[in-house]
Amino acid sequence: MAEKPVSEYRGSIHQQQKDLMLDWYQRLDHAAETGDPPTVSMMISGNCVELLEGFGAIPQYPEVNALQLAIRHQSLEPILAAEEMGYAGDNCAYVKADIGCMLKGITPTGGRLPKPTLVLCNFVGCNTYVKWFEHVSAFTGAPLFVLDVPFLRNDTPSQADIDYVVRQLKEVVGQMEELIGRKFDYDRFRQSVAYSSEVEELWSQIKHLAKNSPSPFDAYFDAITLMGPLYVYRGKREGVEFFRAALNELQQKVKAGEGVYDQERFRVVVEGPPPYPYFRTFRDMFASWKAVAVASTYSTVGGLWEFGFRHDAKNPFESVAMHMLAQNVTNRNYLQRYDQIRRYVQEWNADGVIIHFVKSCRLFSAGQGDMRDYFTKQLGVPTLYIESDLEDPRYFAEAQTKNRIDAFFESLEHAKRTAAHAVSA
Amino acid sequence: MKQFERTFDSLLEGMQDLSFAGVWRWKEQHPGAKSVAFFPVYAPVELVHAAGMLPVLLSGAGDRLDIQHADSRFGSFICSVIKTTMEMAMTGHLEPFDGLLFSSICDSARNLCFVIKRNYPRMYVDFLHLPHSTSDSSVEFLTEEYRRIVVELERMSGAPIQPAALRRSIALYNIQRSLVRQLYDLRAESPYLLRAWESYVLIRSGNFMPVEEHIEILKQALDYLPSRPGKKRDAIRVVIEGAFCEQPPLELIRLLENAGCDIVEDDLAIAQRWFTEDMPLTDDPVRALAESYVHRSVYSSVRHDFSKPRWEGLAEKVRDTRAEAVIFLIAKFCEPAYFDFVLFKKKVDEMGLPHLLLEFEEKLFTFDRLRTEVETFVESLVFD
Amino acid sequence: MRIAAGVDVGSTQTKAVLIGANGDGVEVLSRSLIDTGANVRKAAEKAFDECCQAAGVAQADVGFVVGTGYGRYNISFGHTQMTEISCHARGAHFLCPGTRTVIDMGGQDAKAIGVGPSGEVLDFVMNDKCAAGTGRFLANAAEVMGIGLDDIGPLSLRATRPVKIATVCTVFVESDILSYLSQGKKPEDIMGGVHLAIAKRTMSLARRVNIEPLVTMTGGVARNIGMVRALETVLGQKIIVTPDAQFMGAVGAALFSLEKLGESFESSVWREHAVSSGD
Amino acid sequence: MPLVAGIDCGSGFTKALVAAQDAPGSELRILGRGRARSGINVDQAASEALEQALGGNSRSDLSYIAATGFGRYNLSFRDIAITEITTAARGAFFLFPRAGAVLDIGSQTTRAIAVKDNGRVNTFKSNDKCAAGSGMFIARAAKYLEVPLEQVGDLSLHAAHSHPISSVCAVLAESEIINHVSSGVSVEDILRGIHDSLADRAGALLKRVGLKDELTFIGGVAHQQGMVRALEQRLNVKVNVAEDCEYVCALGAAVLGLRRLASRN
Ligand SMILES: Nc1ncnc2c1ncn2[C@@H]1O[C@H](COP(=O)(O)OP(=O)(O)O)[C@@H](O)[C@H]1O
Ligand SMILES: Nc1ncnc2c1ncn2[C@@H]1O[C@H](COP(=O)(O)OP(=O)(O)O)[C@@H](O)[C@H]1O
Ligand code: SF4
Ligand code: SF4
Ligand code: SF4
Repeated sequence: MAEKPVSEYRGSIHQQQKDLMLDWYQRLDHAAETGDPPTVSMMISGNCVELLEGFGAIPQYPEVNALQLAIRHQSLEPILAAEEMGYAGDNCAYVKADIGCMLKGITPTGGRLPKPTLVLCNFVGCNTYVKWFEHVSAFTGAPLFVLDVPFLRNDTPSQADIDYVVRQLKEVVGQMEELIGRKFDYDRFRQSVAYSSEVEELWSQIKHLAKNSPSPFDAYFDAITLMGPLYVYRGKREGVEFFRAALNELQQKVKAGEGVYDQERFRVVVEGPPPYPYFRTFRDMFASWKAVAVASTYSTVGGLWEFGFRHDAKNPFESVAMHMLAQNVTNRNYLQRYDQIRRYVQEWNADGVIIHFVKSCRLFSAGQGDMRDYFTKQLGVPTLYIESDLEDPRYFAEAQTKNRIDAFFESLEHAKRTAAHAVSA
Repeated sequence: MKQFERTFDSLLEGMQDLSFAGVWRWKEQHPGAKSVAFFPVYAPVELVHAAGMLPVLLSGAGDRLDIQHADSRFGSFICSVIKTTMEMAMTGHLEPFDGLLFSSICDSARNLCFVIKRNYPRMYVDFLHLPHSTSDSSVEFLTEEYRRIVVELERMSGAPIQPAALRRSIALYNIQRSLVRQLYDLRAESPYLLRAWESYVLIRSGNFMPVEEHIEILKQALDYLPSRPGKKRDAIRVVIEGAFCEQPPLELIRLLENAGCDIVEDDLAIAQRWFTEDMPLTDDPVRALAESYVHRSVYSSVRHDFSKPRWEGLAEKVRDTRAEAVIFLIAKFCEPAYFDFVLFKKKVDEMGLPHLLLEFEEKLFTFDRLRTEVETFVESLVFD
Repeated sequence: MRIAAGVDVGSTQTKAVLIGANGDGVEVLSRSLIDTGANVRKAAEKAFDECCQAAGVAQADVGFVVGTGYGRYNISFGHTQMTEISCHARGAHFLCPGTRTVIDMGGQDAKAIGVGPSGEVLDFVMNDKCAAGTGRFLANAAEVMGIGLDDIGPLSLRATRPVKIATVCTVFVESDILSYLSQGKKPEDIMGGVHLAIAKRTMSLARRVNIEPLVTMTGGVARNIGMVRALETVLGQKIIVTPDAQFMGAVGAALFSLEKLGESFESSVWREHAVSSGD
Repeated sequence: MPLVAGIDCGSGFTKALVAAQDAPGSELRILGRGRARSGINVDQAASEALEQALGGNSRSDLSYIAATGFGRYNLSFRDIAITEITTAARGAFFLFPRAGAVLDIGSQTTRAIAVKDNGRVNTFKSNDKCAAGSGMFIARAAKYLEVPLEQVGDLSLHAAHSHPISSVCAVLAESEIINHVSSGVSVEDILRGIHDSLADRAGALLKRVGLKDELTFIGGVAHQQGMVRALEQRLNVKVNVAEDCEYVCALGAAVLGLRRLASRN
């Protein structure tokens, strides 16, 4: 058997991101022991991590824990534990894995996790978030604050929407002052917002590098590696340094004409979260066709920056509100997502779209059939639709998934060959 | 009595009529007037009414429409009300409506809103963000959100909504809600006079006719029912929880009753009992509407009030109606209901109350398995 | 004459086809059909062997073999593999020129394929992780009712009041059928109901691709006239079925083999891919 | 001495059991059992089964007939109809009063029942609409592997390893089984793998209703020793199997029938 094409990018930033994340976990472990620094549970999507900087607090992301668990093939046990308690087979498995860990005393990260000082539900589109954090709060007794972010009904948020979120952000600050017993450091907050905008600029440039052919990195699989620091270190100097190094390294690759594969065959846009329990297997299915993701919607869960948005230190609260309201994929409406993908296909020059339906997540998946319809029928973009889950290993059918991916690339290959044929004839 | 049965049959027919003949008739009688359909759970029908339009509930097609197209838009693991509603759209069943209103109940319903918007670009399709929290800033926000809807409605009707008209609408709906409350009280007191499936039809059918008509019907029913012949039966008193959005087949509600349950409380047709008190008639009725939503509405799995947990709401319901058991009746794939079940169950267990979880879909042709489960449940409570 | 083969190792049945090409054109030389059974590798060998014998061709003279179907990686003698999706599209394009949509119903799955003017796959969908509403569903129903597989289709056509089938589970459909039988429902109405239920299910899947005429049905279930008619009714369109419907995947595979022999296009990706995923 | 009959009108077979109580308050005594293919006519199958169960007694000696099972409402000569879940719990409790949970794996359903310490049902859970994990799954696998159903239990018991089945679908699992066979996995190992995965599924159901250290296993699949072992090992509980496990529901029906009779008199 010949060697499998290797797709994974292993530059020095890979190690750097590992170190950064390890450091974070150690700080959480320390907080579990000593209560310092204070921690706030928050959701990745539309997070307002800059606010925490104003208190010297650090975030905990249950989603990050859940996905770590799944990648390490350890998600089934806590999922089953949660189902024994009454969670349904069809509830979001992220929640089940998280709650299951809590009940079973499993620590997904290896280290301990502190009881959060505040459970801050930044509701941005996902209704499951509200339930999830309500349950966490009910089971741990940690105080809960629901930051209600109006869903984006139109293309841009209204002034009423922005005012509403800003008011609530200030309420959160008030509540944290009480809980943490420290005054909010506005200057530090503003500094953090400034760091964020730098990180965002760098990250956006990185994303645009994928417009090169070959693309220096995979904007789905590799992007996920870079997303950890994006959420945890966005509002920090370390974050700026990390992303500067990442941009540098990838720019070097572009200069040298290096891509993910020695010969890039297909460029695709991927919609939907990955099947973490089969992350490697899934990636290999793309690698065997030398297909690279040049863009993905999942990498914009935390924030959507490649189209220009930056946090703004001059209007820190408003820009945080704006980010939560309009600049992350989950709080944007479905049609805006279609448009985002359409732009990727056109501007990043992709051959097709791959829609990964995950049963856990209705936010992403409800209506993906229509999305598929839009791309195949209205735009004529080849689109593949596959189903599995992002956390629950019971929903991954390897042979079927592979069959579909093979068939999809076979058809793209065929189309390319006929096109080439038509030109030469 | 004959009169009641006759009215009842026509109500049943009206509420199951996918051609919405009643809506067409109303539009004929009111030339130029519009009709706006709203997806469950709650919608500010008062605004629609005050705009001179007919608000109509849009909640799937039950087992009356085969799904042939919608599956291609909404895949696996999505509840059936989403799919049948999509199917209705794709098969021309939404023609009678000039607008559709969705709200922030769950992710599936939200995405449905935008999918329909894409496929029917000429229709007014809007999404209402109902706040997930209960602070004063939520009232502030919701007032603005309602004003946004008001502007849209005014644009459609071509005439402004006068505060006086809105107050009149609110007053009417206050009457309707108070009659519905009376009906529930009657049922909880004497379940043998009014079966749950009957009261369900009486109430739910109000979503498909002008509120003025519905008020008359409710009044007549309340006049007649206390004198209705009927005798107490040996049954357990149960509360039904979880069917706030997608509705179970009528057959299933009857099945529960036939298996020996007196349903003394439920969250079916919850939108028609949304406010715990009459809405005040103030100078700023839009604000009153928003305030009532935030501070004076019932608990529900799709409304979040963190000052009072929903499970306490359920506990109160149980106590108020002296129920002996809770049946969780949950639509398959309804995530809000699934999540709440966990915390509800915890509470109900603490109260030492027996409970049963049943999942349903709009389309059920054979009820054998469900019947067995309900009967077993009843048997476990009555056999010694 | 160049001779090429396609072997379609299905979950239920294994099909092999030999085709030959000379200056005048391409023709199907022979076909064989056997049950896949427990030993996939053997089934493939046997089908190929029978096919060669039927055509009177020595195996060594077959220039190229493409394997397809769910057992394609178990073919010991195949030169490369392709998915059945590409093969069905290709076969239908060849045997039913003008095909724009393929509905393939096999033993354990159902697919719909959008086909381009040169036989390329534009789009496809398949059922998932559940054998509900597949050929097996029909086979089971036939077994429960004690009717031969060949007869269920014609029987279903006589239905006047088809029953409603609630379950889609291939296994549980048995009890639905039994309970209808015990209610005294007529066999044709039950079978009519079964066919209609599957047709609706299949069409709701198929509607995800652009269903454009000509619609060609392939796979073993295409031999069931009742199913073809039921699909036509639900779709409201004529469906083309050729006697070779069940062999369509194998025919497509054989055509790809022939292309390989002629090396008409540069297509190294196949081989590379085949190596990387086979064992 | 009143005679009662419990009749379990199952989808495959109808089972009847006749019992007597010699004196009020005394133990119930089983007089006979009978079994007949259910077929289309419930009354007919029930009469046939009942005839065998009556032994020497006559139908007119019966004071009470309790029907249970899928076809319970179709039995015209019943005094009462009780669900098979209630009767399963009663029957199991009668036989093994210390077991707090009952697992019933029949051809179509898998059910877990938590039983209170008076034999009443506490909670229960059934599998849903999917044949994965039911007796039918095994029956089909046996057919594919060409082993008689009666030997499945033994074969699995003698497996050296457990070869897992990953497919969740009873139908699609067949191709997986075929694959295993063709790659040389022994029939024993495959069967054991099936039993193990069924035990895991059953375990998940059982844990949802509450499982302590003892379990009574009923339904046709309880005939399979291999399944019993799989349950014991994977769930780490004591598993009781009644010798005539398919009569447990009929027994439960008879027990309840007797009680109704007593309360009537
Ligand atoms: N004569 C026939 N009449 C009706 N159906 C048939 C007939 N022969 C085969 N079939 C159906 O075709 C199915 C096999 O189709 P096929 O396309 O060969 O499937 P696969 O490729 O999955 O093995 C069988 O399950 C059976 O239901
Ligand atoms: N003698 C036996 N040996 C092994 N397995 C058996 C035996 N009899 C029945 N079974 C298993 O039990 C299942 C039937 O269980 P049963 O409880 O009789 O079903 P039901 O009551 O639902 O008809 C069969 O599918 C088979 O797997
Ligand atoms: S539903 Fe989706 S977005 Fe929401 S928590 Fe689950 S995976 Fe995340
Ligand atoms: S039934 Fe539940 S999941 Fe479905 S639309 Fe209603 S709230 Fe959403
Ligand atoms: S429902 Fe039936 S056909 Fe579908 S997965 Fe389950 S066993 Fe297989």
